Amino acid sequence: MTEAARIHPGETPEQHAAFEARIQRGEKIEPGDWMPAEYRRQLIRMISQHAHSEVVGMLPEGEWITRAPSLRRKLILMAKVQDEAGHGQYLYHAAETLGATREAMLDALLSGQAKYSSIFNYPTRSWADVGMIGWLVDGAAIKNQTMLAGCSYGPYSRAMVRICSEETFHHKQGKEMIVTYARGTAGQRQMAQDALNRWWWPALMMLGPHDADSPNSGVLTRWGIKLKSNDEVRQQFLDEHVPELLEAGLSIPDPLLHQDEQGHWRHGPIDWSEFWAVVKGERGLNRERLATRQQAHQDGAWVREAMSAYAARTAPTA
Amino acid sequence: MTEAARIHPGETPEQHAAFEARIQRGEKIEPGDWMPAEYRRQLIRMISQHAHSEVVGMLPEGEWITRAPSLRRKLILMAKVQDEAGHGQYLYHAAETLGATREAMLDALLSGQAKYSSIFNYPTRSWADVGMIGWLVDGAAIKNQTMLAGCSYGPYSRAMVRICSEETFHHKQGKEMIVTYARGTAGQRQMAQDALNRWWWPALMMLGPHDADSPNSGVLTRWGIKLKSNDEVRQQFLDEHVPELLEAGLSIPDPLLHQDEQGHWRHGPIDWSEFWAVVKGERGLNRERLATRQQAHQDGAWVREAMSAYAARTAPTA
Amino acid sequence: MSDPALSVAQRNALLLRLATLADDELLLAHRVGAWTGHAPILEEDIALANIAQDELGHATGWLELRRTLDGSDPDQLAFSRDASAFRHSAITELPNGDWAFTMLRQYLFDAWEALWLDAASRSHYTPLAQTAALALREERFHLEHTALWTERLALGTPESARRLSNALEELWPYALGLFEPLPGEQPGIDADLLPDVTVLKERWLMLVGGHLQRLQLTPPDTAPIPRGQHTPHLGPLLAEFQRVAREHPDAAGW
Amino acid sequence: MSDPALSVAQRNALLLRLATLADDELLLAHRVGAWTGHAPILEEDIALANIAQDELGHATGWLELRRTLDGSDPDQLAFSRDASAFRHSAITELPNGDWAFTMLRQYLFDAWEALWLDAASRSHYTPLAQTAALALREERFHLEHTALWTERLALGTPESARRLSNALEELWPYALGLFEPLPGEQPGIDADLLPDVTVLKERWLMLVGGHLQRLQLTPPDTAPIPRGQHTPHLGPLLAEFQRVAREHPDAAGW
Repeated sequence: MTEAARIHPGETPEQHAAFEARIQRGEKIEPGDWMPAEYRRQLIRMISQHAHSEVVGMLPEGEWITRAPSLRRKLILMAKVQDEAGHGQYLYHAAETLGATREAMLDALLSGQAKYSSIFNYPTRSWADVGMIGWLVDGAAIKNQTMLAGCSYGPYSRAMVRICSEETFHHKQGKEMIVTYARGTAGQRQMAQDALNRWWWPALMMLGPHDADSPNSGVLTRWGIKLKSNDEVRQQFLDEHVPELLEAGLSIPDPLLHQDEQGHWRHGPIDWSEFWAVVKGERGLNRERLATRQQAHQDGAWVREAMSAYAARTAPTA
Repeated sequence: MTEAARIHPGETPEQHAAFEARIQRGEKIEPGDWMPAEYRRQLIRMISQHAHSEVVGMLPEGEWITRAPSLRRKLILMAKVQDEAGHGQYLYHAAETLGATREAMLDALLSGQAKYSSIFNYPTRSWADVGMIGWLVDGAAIKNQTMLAGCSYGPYSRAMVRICSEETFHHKQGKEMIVTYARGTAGQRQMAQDALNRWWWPALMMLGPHDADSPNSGVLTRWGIKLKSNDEVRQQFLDEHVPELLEAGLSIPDPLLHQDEQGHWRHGPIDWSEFWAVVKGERGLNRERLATRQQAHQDGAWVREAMSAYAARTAPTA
Repeated sequence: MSDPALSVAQRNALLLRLATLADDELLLAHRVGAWTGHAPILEEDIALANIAQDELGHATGWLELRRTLDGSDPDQLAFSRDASAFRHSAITELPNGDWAFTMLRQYLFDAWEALWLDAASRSHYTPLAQTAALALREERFHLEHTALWTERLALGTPESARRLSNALEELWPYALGLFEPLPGEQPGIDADLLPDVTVLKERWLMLVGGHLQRLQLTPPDTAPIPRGQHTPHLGPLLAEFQRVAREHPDAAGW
Repeated sequence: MSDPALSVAQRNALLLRLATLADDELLLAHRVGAWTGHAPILEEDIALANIAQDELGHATGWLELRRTLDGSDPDQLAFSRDASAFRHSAITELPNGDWAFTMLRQYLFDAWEALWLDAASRSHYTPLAQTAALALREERFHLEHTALWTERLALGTPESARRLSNALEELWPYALGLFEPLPGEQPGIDADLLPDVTVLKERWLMLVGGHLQRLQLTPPDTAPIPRGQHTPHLGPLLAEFQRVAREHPDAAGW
C-alpha cells in the first residue's frame, strides 16, 4: 500500500523526495515550509473534519446539560461540552495555518459537503449515554488522537497533544460514571447496560473501516500523517476497554468476543452496512444534527451582523 | 476661552463647522467619521496618557499585593490591580481606533516622552495607602471619568462608561477599608490618618491646574471632549468626600477648609510648586516608576521574541 | 474575625436569603447552559458555558453554606424539591428567548449580583463574606462580558437595537423584582450579616441606568414583579431539570 | 450523598492534606501575584493576576473546609503561623525567577493540582468533592494556559528553549516531591475520602512526560525533594506575607 504520492503540476519529484526525507528523519512540517499540494489538501480535509466533529459532538451530550441528576455532574458535563467547543477552536486554527478559512469550513459543514464523525449521529437516549460516550467514544478518540499527536504536521500534532490531555479527563469521568451506575440501583445498572448495548458497536466502527477497505491510508502513512492503521488502533482500544467493562460487571453485546492466544481481545464480525448507512445519512440523526447547527447559525446571523457593524464603528482607520 | 480651533492644511472651515455642529447636536464621533487632525491629535494624547496612567498605576498599589493583611484584602487588591491592567487595555484599544499603535504608545511612555498622571509618583508608605488611594484617588478619577463618559468621541466615551463602573467598586472598597481602620485599633487609626495627611493634597491636585492656568481647555471644551472645567470637577470631589472623611472621624490636613454659604466645601491654597515639581520629575518617584516599567519591558524582551517566533511557525501562509 | 453567635431570627434570615440566591443561580445556570452548542459563534458557546458553570458554582457555594447552617443536602434541595418550595425570582425561569434577551437578562442579573456580592463581602458573618468575595470576581467578568454585548447590540444594527429594546421592555419589571425586600430578612440586615437590598437598588439603578442611557435605551415605567410570582415556564423547567433524578428516587448517588 | 461519620484518624488525614493544599496555594498565589505590573505583556499581567486569584480562592476554600472540621480561623492560619507550622512543598516558596521558571513551575503544579482535584471530586467526603469539582474547572484553564506557554517557549527561540530547559533542571526534583505520601494520610485514602498520591504520580508522569517529550525536553534523573524540606527563601517570604498583619497583632479585623 505504499503507493507513490500524487505529484501536482508545478511540483517536482525532487521536491517530493526531499519532503519525504524530512518526514523520514522525524522532522515536523511547519506552516511556512514547502509541502505537496496533496499533503495540504489531505490535512485540511482531516483537520476540518475533526473540527466539525467536535462542534457537532457538542449536540448529543449537550442535550443532557439540562437533565444532569446532580450538581457535580451538571458542572462536569458543562465543562466537557465547553471543552469540545474549545477543541473545535484549536482545530479550526490548525486548519487555518494551511490556508483554510473558518467561514469556508463552516459553510462546507452546514451545506453537508464536509463530513464529521458519524458517531455523533446516534441518539442519546438516557443519562447513562453521557457516561458511555465519555468512556467508549472518548476512549476510542484518545487512541486515535494519541497516534495523530505523532503526526508530521506540527500544528496538528500540537493541537492533538493539548486535546488528548483534556480528553483524558473526559474519559476518566465517563468511566467513573458508568462504574458507579453499574454498582448502583437496579435502574442505574439497567441504564448503564442499555447504553453499552447501543454504543459498543458504533464505538468500534468509529475507528474506521478495516485496513483492507481504507482508501487513503497508503499516502497518509507515507507522509507521516497516519502512523497506525485503523485495525491497529481498534485493537488497542479493545485491549484496554474490554477487561475494564467486564470488571465493571457489564456484558458486552458480542457473543463472539474472545481473547486470542497472545491475550488480544478479538471482536465478532462488524455490521458495516449499518456504519455506511449512518455515514451516508440513511440512518441516524445526520439530518437532525445538521438542521440543528443550521438553525443555530441562522438564528445567530443578526447577532454576527451586529458584531460586525459594531466592530466597524470602533475599528481604527488608516 | 472659546478660541477657534486650529485648521490644519487640507481642512476647510466648512468641514470644521459641520463637525462642530454634529457635536452641538450631541452626536458621537465614530472612528470612520471625518474629524479635524487636531481633534485626533488631542484625543490620542489624552487617551494614551490615560492608558499609561493605568499601567503605571499598577505599581504603587501592586507593591502591597504581597503584604495584604487578610485573605479577602489580598484577593480584592489582586483584582483591583488586574482591573487597572484591563483598563489600560481598553484605553490602548480606544487610542488604536484613532490610528495610534500600542507599540508606539509604549515607546513614548518608556522613553519618557509621554506623560501619565503624576499621582502615581507618590510612594505608598503603609498598607492604609492602598485604601486611601481607592477612596481619594479613585474617587477623584471617577469624577473625571464620569465627565469624560459624556465626551464626543464614541470609543473613549464607551471605554469610560465601562471603566467607571469598575472603579465604583474600587472606590467603595477603599472607603470601606479606611472607615474600618478609622474605627479600629490605635495603630490602624494612626495609619489611616497618616495616609490621609499624605494623599489629601495630591488627590486635589490630580484633577489638574486651576481653570485660569489650564492651556488646552478652550478647544477641548468646544469639541465636547472636556465637558467640565478642572475646578468644577474638583468642587464635586470635595463636596462628596469632605463630609465622608469627617464622618469617619479623620482630620483633613487643611486648616482653611470650610463650607461656604451655598454649602460647598472650599479648600485652602494649593501648593502648586509641589505639583509641578512632581510632574516634571524633580520630586517623587517618576524616575523609579519608569525604571520599573523599563526593567519589566526589557526582562520581557526575550519572551516577546519567543512569542513571535512561535506565532510565525503556526501562522497561516498564503 | 470569628462568627458571631447567631440568634434564631438571624439564622433564619440567612437561610431565607441563601435560598433565594441559590435558586436564582441554579435556574439561571440551567437556562444559560442550554445555549452550549447553539450560540451565534463558537467563542460564545465557550463564554456561555463558562458563565453557566460560574453560576452553578455560586449556587453550590450558597447551598454548602446552607448545609453548615441547617445540615441540608445540596443535591437533595436542587433535585427533589417541588416547584412551590423554590425561592428564585421569575426572571431566572423565563426561557432563553433570542440572544438579545439572554444577554440583557444576564447583564441585569449580573449587575444585581455583583452589587449584592460586593456588599455581602463585608458581611459580619465571615463564611458568607468569604464566599461572596470569591464569587464577586467571577461576577464582575460576567458583567464586563454582558455589558459589552448589550453595547454591541445597542450600537450594532437597527435589528439588534430593536431586539434589545424589546427584551428590555419585557425584562425590566422582573429585574426590579430582584430588589423586593424579603419578609424575615430584617434581623440579618440589622446585624450587618446581610446587605440591605433597598440600598442596593439605588446603586443598581445608577449603574444599569447609566449604561442604558448611554446606549439610548429607556426602561419602561412599570411596577416590579415580586419574587414568588411565577410564570407557566417553571413547571416544564423543573420537569426537565429534575427528570433523571426523579426517575431514580432510590439512587444513592450519581 | 451525606457525609460519612468520620473516625479520628480519618479526620486527621483530611486535616493534614487540607493543610498542605492550602499552604501550597497560598504561597503560590503570593508568588504569582507579585508579577502583576511586571509581566512581559499587559495581557499576561491580567492572566497572572487571574491565576493568582484562583489559587488564593482555592486556598480559602481549603481553609474554610478546615474551619468546618476543627473550627480554625483561615486568616489566623495564613497570617499568624510561624514558618515551622507551614506544610507546603518548597516548590511554591521558590522565588519567581524568570518567565520560563514561573510558567514551568505553574505548569508542573497545575498538572499535579488538576489531577488531584479530578480524583478528589470523587471523594466520599462530599464537601471535599464539591470544592474539588469547582476548583478543577479553573485549574484546567491554568493548565491550558501554562501548557501553551511552555510550548511557546520550547519552540520559540534558542534563548527561550535554553531558559525553559534550565528551569526544568531546577524544578523537577521539587515537582516530584509533591507526590511524596503524607504520613498519616492513609486512613483517609483507605476510606475513599482522599486520593492516593502514588496513583496520581503515574498519571502525572504520563501527562507531563508526554508534553515535555513532544517539546523535546528531558527531565533530569533526580530524587524528589520531599515536603518539609525548605529553602532559605521561606523566611523572607513569610516576613513579607505577614508583615502588616504582624505589625498590628491587636487588630480585630482588616
